[in-house]
Amino acid sequence: MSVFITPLFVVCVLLVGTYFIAVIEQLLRLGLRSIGIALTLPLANAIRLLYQEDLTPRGADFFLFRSAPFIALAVVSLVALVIPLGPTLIAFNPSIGLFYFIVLLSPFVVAITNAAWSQNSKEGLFATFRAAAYLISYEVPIGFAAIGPVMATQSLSTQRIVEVQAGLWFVVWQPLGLAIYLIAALFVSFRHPFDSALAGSELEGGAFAEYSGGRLLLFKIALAALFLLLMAMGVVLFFGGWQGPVLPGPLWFALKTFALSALVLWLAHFFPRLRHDQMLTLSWKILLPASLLNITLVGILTLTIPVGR
Amino acid sequence: MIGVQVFWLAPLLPLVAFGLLALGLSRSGRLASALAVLAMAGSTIVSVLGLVAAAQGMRATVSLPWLSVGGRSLTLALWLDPLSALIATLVSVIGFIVFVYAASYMAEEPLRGRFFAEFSLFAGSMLTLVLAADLITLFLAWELVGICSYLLIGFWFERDAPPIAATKAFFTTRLADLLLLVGVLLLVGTVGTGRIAPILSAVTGGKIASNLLLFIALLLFAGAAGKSAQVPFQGWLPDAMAGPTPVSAFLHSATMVAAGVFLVARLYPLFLVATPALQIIAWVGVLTSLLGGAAALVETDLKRTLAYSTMSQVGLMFVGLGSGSLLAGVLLLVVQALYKSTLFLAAGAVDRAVEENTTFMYMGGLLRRMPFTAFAFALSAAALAGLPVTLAFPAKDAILAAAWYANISLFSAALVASLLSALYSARAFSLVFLGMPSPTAQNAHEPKHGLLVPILSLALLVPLGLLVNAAVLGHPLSRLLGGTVPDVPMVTGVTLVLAIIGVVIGIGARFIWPRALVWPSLQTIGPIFAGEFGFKVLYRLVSHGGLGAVRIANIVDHALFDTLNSWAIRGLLAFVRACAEIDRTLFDAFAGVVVRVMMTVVRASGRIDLRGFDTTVRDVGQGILTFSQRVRGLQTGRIENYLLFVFMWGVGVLALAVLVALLR
Amino acid sequence: MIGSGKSGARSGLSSRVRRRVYRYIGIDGGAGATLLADLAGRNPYLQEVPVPRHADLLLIVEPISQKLVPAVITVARAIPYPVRVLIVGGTDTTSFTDVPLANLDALFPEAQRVSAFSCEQILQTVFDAHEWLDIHPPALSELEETIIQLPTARELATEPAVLSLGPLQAFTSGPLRLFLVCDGEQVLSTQVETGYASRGINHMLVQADWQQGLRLARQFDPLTPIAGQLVYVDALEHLQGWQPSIHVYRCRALALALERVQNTFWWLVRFARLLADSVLTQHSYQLARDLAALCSQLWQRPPEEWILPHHSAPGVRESKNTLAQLQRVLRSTAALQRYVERKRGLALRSRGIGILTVAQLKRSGIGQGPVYNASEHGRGDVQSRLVIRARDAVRDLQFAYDGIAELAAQPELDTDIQAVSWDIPIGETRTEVVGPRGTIELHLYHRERKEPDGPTQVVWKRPSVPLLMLLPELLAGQKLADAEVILASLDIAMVEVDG
Amino acid sequence: MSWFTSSGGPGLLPYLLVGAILFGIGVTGVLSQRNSLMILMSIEIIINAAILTLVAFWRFVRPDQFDAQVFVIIIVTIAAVEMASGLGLVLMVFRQRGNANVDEAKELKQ
Amino acid sequence: MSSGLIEWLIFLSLAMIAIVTAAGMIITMSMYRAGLALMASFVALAGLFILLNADLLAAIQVMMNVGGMLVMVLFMVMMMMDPGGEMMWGMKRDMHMRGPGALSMHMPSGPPPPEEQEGQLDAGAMSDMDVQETEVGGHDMSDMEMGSMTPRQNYTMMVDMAMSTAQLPWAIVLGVVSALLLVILLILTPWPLAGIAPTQDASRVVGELLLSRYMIAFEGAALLILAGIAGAVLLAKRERSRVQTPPETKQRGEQP
Repeated sequence: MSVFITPLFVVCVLLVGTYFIAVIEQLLRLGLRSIGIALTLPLANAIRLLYQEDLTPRGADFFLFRSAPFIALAVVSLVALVIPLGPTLIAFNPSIGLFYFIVLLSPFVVAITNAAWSQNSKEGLFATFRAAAYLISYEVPIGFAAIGPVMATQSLSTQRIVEVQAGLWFVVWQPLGLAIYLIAALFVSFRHPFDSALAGSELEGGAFAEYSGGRLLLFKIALAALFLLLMAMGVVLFFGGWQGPVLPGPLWFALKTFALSALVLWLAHFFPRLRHDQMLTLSWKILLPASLLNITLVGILTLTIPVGR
Repeated sequence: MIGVQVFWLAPLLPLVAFGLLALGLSRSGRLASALAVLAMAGSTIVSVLGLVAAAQGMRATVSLPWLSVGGRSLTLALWLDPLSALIATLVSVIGFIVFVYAASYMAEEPLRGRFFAEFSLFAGSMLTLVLAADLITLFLAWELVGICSYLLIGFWFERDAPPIAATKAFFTTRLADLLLLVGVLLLVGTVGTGRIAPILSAVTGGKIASNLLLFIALLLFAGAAGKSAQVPFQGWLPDAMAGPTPVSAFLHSATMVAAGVFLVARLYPLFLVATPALQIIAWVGVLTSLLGGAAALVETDLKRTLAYSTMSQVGLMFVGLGSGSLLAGVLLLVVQALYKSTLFLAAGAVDRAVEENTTFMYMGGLLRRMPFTAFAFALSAAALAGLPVTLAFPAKDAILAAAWYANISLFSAALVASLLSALYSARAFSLVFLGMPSPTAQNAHEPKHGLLVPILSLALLVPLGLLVNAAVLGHPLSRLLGGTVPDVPMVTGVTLVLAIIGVVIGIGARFIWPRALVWPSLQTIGPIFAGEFGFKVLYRLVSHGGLGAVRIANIVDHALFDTLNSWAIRGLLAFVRACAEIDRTLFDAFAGVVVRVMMTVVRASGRIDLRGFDTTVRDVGQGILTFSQRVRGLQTGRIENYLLFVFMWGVGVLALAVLVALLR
Repeated sequence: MIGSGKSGARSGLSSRVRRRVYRYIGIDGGAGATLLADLAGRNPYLQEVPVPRHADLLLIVEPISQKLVPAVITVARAIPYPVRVLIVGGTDTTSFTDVPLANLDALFPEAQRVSAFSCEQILQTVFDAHEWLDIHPPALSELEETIIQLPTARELATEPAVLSLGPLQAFTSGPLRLFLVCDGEQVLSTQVETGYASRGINHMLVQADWQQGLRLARQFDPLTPIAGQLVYVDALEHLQGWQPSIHVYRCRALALALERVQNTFWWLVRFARLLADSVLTQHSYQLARDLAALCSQLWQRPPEEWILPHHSAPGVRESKNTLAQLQRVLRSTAALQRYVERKRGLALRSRGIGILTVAQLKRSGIGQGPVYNASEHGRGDVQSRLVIRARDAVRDLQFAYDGIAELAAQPELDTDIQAVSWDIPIGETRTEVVGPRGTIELHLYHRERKEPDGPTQVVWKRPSVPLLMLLPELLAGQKLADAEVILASLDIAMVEVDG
Repeated sequence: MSWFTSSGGPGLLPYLLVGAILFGIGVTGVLSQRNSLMILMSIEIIINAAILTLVAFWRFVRPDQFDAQVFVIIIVTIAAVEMASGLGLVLMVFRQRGNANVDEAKELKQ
Repeated sequence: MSSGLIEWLIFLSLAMIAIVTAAGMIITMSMYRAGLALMASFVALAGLFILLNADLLAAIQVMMNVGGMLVMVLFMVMMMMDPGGEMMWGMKRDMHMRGPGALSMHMPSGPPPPEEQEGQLDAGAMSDMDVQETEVGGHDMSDMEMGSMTPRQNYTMMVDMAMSTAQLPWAIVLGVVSALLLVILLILTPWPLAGIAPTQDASRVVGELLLSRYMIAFEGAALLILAGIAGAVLLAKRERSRVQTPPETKQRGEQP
């Protein structure tokens, strides 16, 4: 029975999480003093979007245009399954959970590119190219950054990774990995400094330029959820997942996740939006070598000091 | 004793330095040179410690499993034993001094970061070679040394001469290394392990058939001859002067040419068992020595003269080794390293002094202008000549004595060789430093301290060696390496007399023919020796063989594959055309026949219902015509159609398989 | 954390929940750049969106020229149902008689209207209007095509992409249309199409008597009314041969400096929004708001009333408070300048792009103004333009601070001479005033009297024009994402160009 | 037949059939397509048919030995390389003549 | 409902998807759709792998191919001169996205109809066609309606848009034949079946195999990748695209 309940639970958690992500964003925009507005505004926005008509532009690739947000949502909810919320609270625990997680990131980009392509405009086309280029360029660093904990754990199962960190969180001795992971995560989820495929004003909104109403809302939810999930995976990989002294596991997990996402969003909002070629340079010339270095360091540490096992 | 634990650092430090430089530190030349010098200093200290430890009779081995694929496991192993410790010390000490020299010699070089990277790699690989406890390791280091020599000789690749010289050296040694590789593999294969100690014990234990052993020994010696420029592989050595002076200094003294001698010394028991090989070594050595000495006597270029002198000295070493005395050979190796590097460094200083000119005609009378250099040069030239001031004297003496014991004709030849060495060293000194100064030599002056200090220190090592050896410890080398230095008083006297005579003649000649670069008495035979003794063709072949091979490969590639392709396509076209032809002739004709016959029949039976026949006939004819059209259309010259044919063929094969399966 | 979005959201939580969110897209006919920049930060419930698809409220700032109408209709049709339209018409469009402007009320009869030019009124109208009528935008009429000369596919080896930005620009104040011919992400060539904001002022200034002339001069660039007015007044006084008192001079200079600073701030707000640099946005937005508040209550009478020919100037109001505020603004402006100079993140995006050499500028006849200074003193790239503007702002504020202190010290001597309606004497003059974008020059020729009496010929030398001419060679070879940044860094005012 | 079902589920043969059909489709694509990139993609289909067959054999013939999976991984890698270099080639062709259609590459004929 | 039955259902649906999408890739007109179809086919194959308890391979399949196909698609979109990929650059989508045109067009058979003097439209003219900008954003070539074209134009357009060569029928025949032969062969051959299911954790075993027994192959593959990268870069590298001088800008509202 729990086979059906846990996914449901996961999806609900996902929705709540996205709401909080939106709240954090509003807070960063409006300042801490207007917390009330920040709390209400996302809901108001959502309602507004639901009321709106959703248009399909002339000459759009009808099928792709309509299906794109649903693909995105489906991918996100599939990704969510392997996140261990508690000692037993995990919807789907394959032996290659982490690999599964990272693999499923690319179909999300497919959804974005579909959305961008199908709207039959040049802006959309540029957005398509950019999104695809980003896919290639961040998959490598994020994978390498995630390999660090795997090397320490010698297992790809997310649950196992969390269990190993009972004593010592990996962030303590893999800070570089964490940094790379977080940057790449912003990259993956098209977040602020890296959102030139979605919000570059030269592309008038890029991939979502033609979306309106409910589908736009779906896309926004999917994006926020993806970011949340990446942060959750970051907590799993580096911050010991649901491990914590007094409180129950899921609560710890939620706290860590939200704290991490708030921190990351806050740090990100200090930067202006990067240009696409700067993003690619960052990924290939900085993140990639850094992640290789990280792997080397972690390997040495794992072999010399038996942290991890 | 710390030397035992850390001796493996000796090769490692320069290699690490190389790694760092290669990783991009070589951007700033200053940093690069500092790093390289530091590394060499460190390895000097380490190897001296190791030598001390070895002198106290300690042995050590470190090994590092490399890869264990296919059952057999290869290990990289270093060990510390008297010979390796001695040579390692030699290499690192001379290396250190040469590095210091190079640091100021190359100061203006824009690319000296690269230079020092390669130079450290050179030193590191030589040290690895010396300390190798494993033939595989030794061979790897051997190849590394070859590569480095290539890189360093061709360092000024934008000039004309260096690249050719580098290619020549590379391919000549490569030719020899091929033989060496065969030998090593044979040895390892027969004995079953790469470790040197067990191999030697196996050899001395007579585990290997003697003729196979002889074969192996010859192969190994061929490799050694290649590295240390023995006949017939000596041609690359004089040309290698095209490289920067520190390179020649290092390469002639302690590293490259020493490698061959070292290899023979390292595996000496093996050669001892294979006696004929030993004799061959001796004769090759003496031949080389004579040729080199003679060539040095008529050479008009300072550095080339020194190069030929190296040839002759190394030849003498092989004489020593070949005539059964390990000690004599190694002794001369050590000493020659000391004074030969001094000579080269001094030569470099002289070149700088006379505006980068290396032929004698630009020199002369430098004695007053650069006395310190002259002193250093004189000291080491005397050693080269075999005058008794230096350690060189006992060394040569020992070699000659060994030759005397071995074979009288060998001894006489060696005697001539040593006389020659006395002659050319005196000649070189007098041509450079005595007599009338040439215009370029007018305003020559002492080099800057960065160059002078290393020269002098090395020069001082030369007589120091004698004291250390003879007076203080009394043949520590013999104690270190075991065995005794052969010593015959008569021979000693003869050698001394010959050396003095040679020097006197050499210096006197300068005053008899003050203008002559080559003594008139040698003018006639000069050309014979000046070149490469008729081996020119061989070297041309070898050195240009490299490029030639590539070109040939290209040609073959083009010829073979292009023709193949074109044939294939042409064949396909021909096939298609044939099809077309066939049906154009056969089918059409056939169709025509059929039609005509039918028409006659129809006409004949005009009464019968025309339409049925008519239509059928027209259909048949039409069908055949269209078919022939279709088949003619096959010959389109389009890729996809040919693809179609290919796949048709594949499907045919598949159908065949199905048939087979059905029949079974 | 500077509390933007306060003023709109004062009322309690309950009303907030009841209140609906509006996502508007603003169409700026040329006059409304400042207004829109201000409005975007006022109230979180009224959000600006870059894309019409995401909007549900269309905010049009008059005047809208005929040429802009198709674009307006396109945008209106792109907005998903339900669509609302709000027309902001502060300026008297009636006075522009020469070129027929768009009659928006005919286009959108159901639209709401705000006749004032202030954010408060707009917010009030938007939030209190409970009965919005649904808009049925008219069908697109026949549009004239623009033929672009493209590099052929041969010399590109790929397909050229023609990206058309505008005519509704976020990067210039006022509408401008750009055709960027891109090879991938690289701009190969640019074609500029102007004339979307033309109101024909140049024609009307001729045969306008001096009151109308003053009003038109104020309208000439709505973003810098004082500068326009001042240059015209100087011209008149020069023709008349009057010498205003030193006090008047000082007051005029003060007003001008403050206006310059204000323009810089609002430009900076737009620029920072373009870069999505939220820190810079909030900082500059707060500064702009504070300075605007300060200026509104600085003078005893608003400048356009006393900057008249041969008028005397009023003093400043309660000096202590103003001085303290000005001091604060000055300090945080200095902080802003440091931020702009030091911030690495900003430099990432703005350094080394859009470089203009002094020679280039000289060639196209630019010898002054912030862009020129940036090229002369700095590297001439976008960042140096930012820095130079910030420095100028600090300098101007310092100047204003000293001047106001002095004024406050002196007793005010406001003997108001009533301007008798005289006419423009025969003659010719050329005057110039340093505006926020460079020196504005006015040539007034007046040959013979006629009815209605106005100058024979009026020629404005406008700093934005040569910059616009420079644009194609500046953008060629730039990255697509940089093109807009460069364009914005030039701070071109299209109204000024089109006139 | 025992290789048609295994323990109730689909056995070896169904997978092999799917592989065969995919192979046929791939062949059709390779032969019919006009655009060289489409041809590359059809080749991808063929490769994947082969992979499917390989995995099916692994599962039903030697499930205890994982060599097949290693082969699959290497095949996928090599397919990727092939794709990359193929794209490079096509790009060259495209640069030389304005399009990447095979039926306009007739140099063999002339 | 037994697990075997469920497995059958899943298998059938996945196989259906894989085959149909693979066929669709060949059939469809739009390059992008073709790429997506191939992607879908790969993903379905991954599903089949999971059915065959090869989860690792499934994951690898998705990872390698989704990304790869995306790049592929981009290349196609970039360099398809034929309108199938060019639609973005200003052709009316409905022309081939809706109705019968959605399927790929074939080479028109038979000789081309005679030329008209006026208003003839060959490929060159077509590529000039999208030069004209008409409105903000989307583009429209209303004069390219299928109906409103002379036979000659229609023919040339068919030739330009044709996705398949003239030898399509041969290809289909060959494909079908080869598939049939394979099927027969498969049915005829007796396979040695092992009635056991895999037990170990694939990822671990495969990893160990890759680094022990197949290390040479592994290194070889790595080398191959390196070579591939280098070669691809070398082939695809192109000299900096020169930026030619911008065209004259026409300035309205400019009085002398």
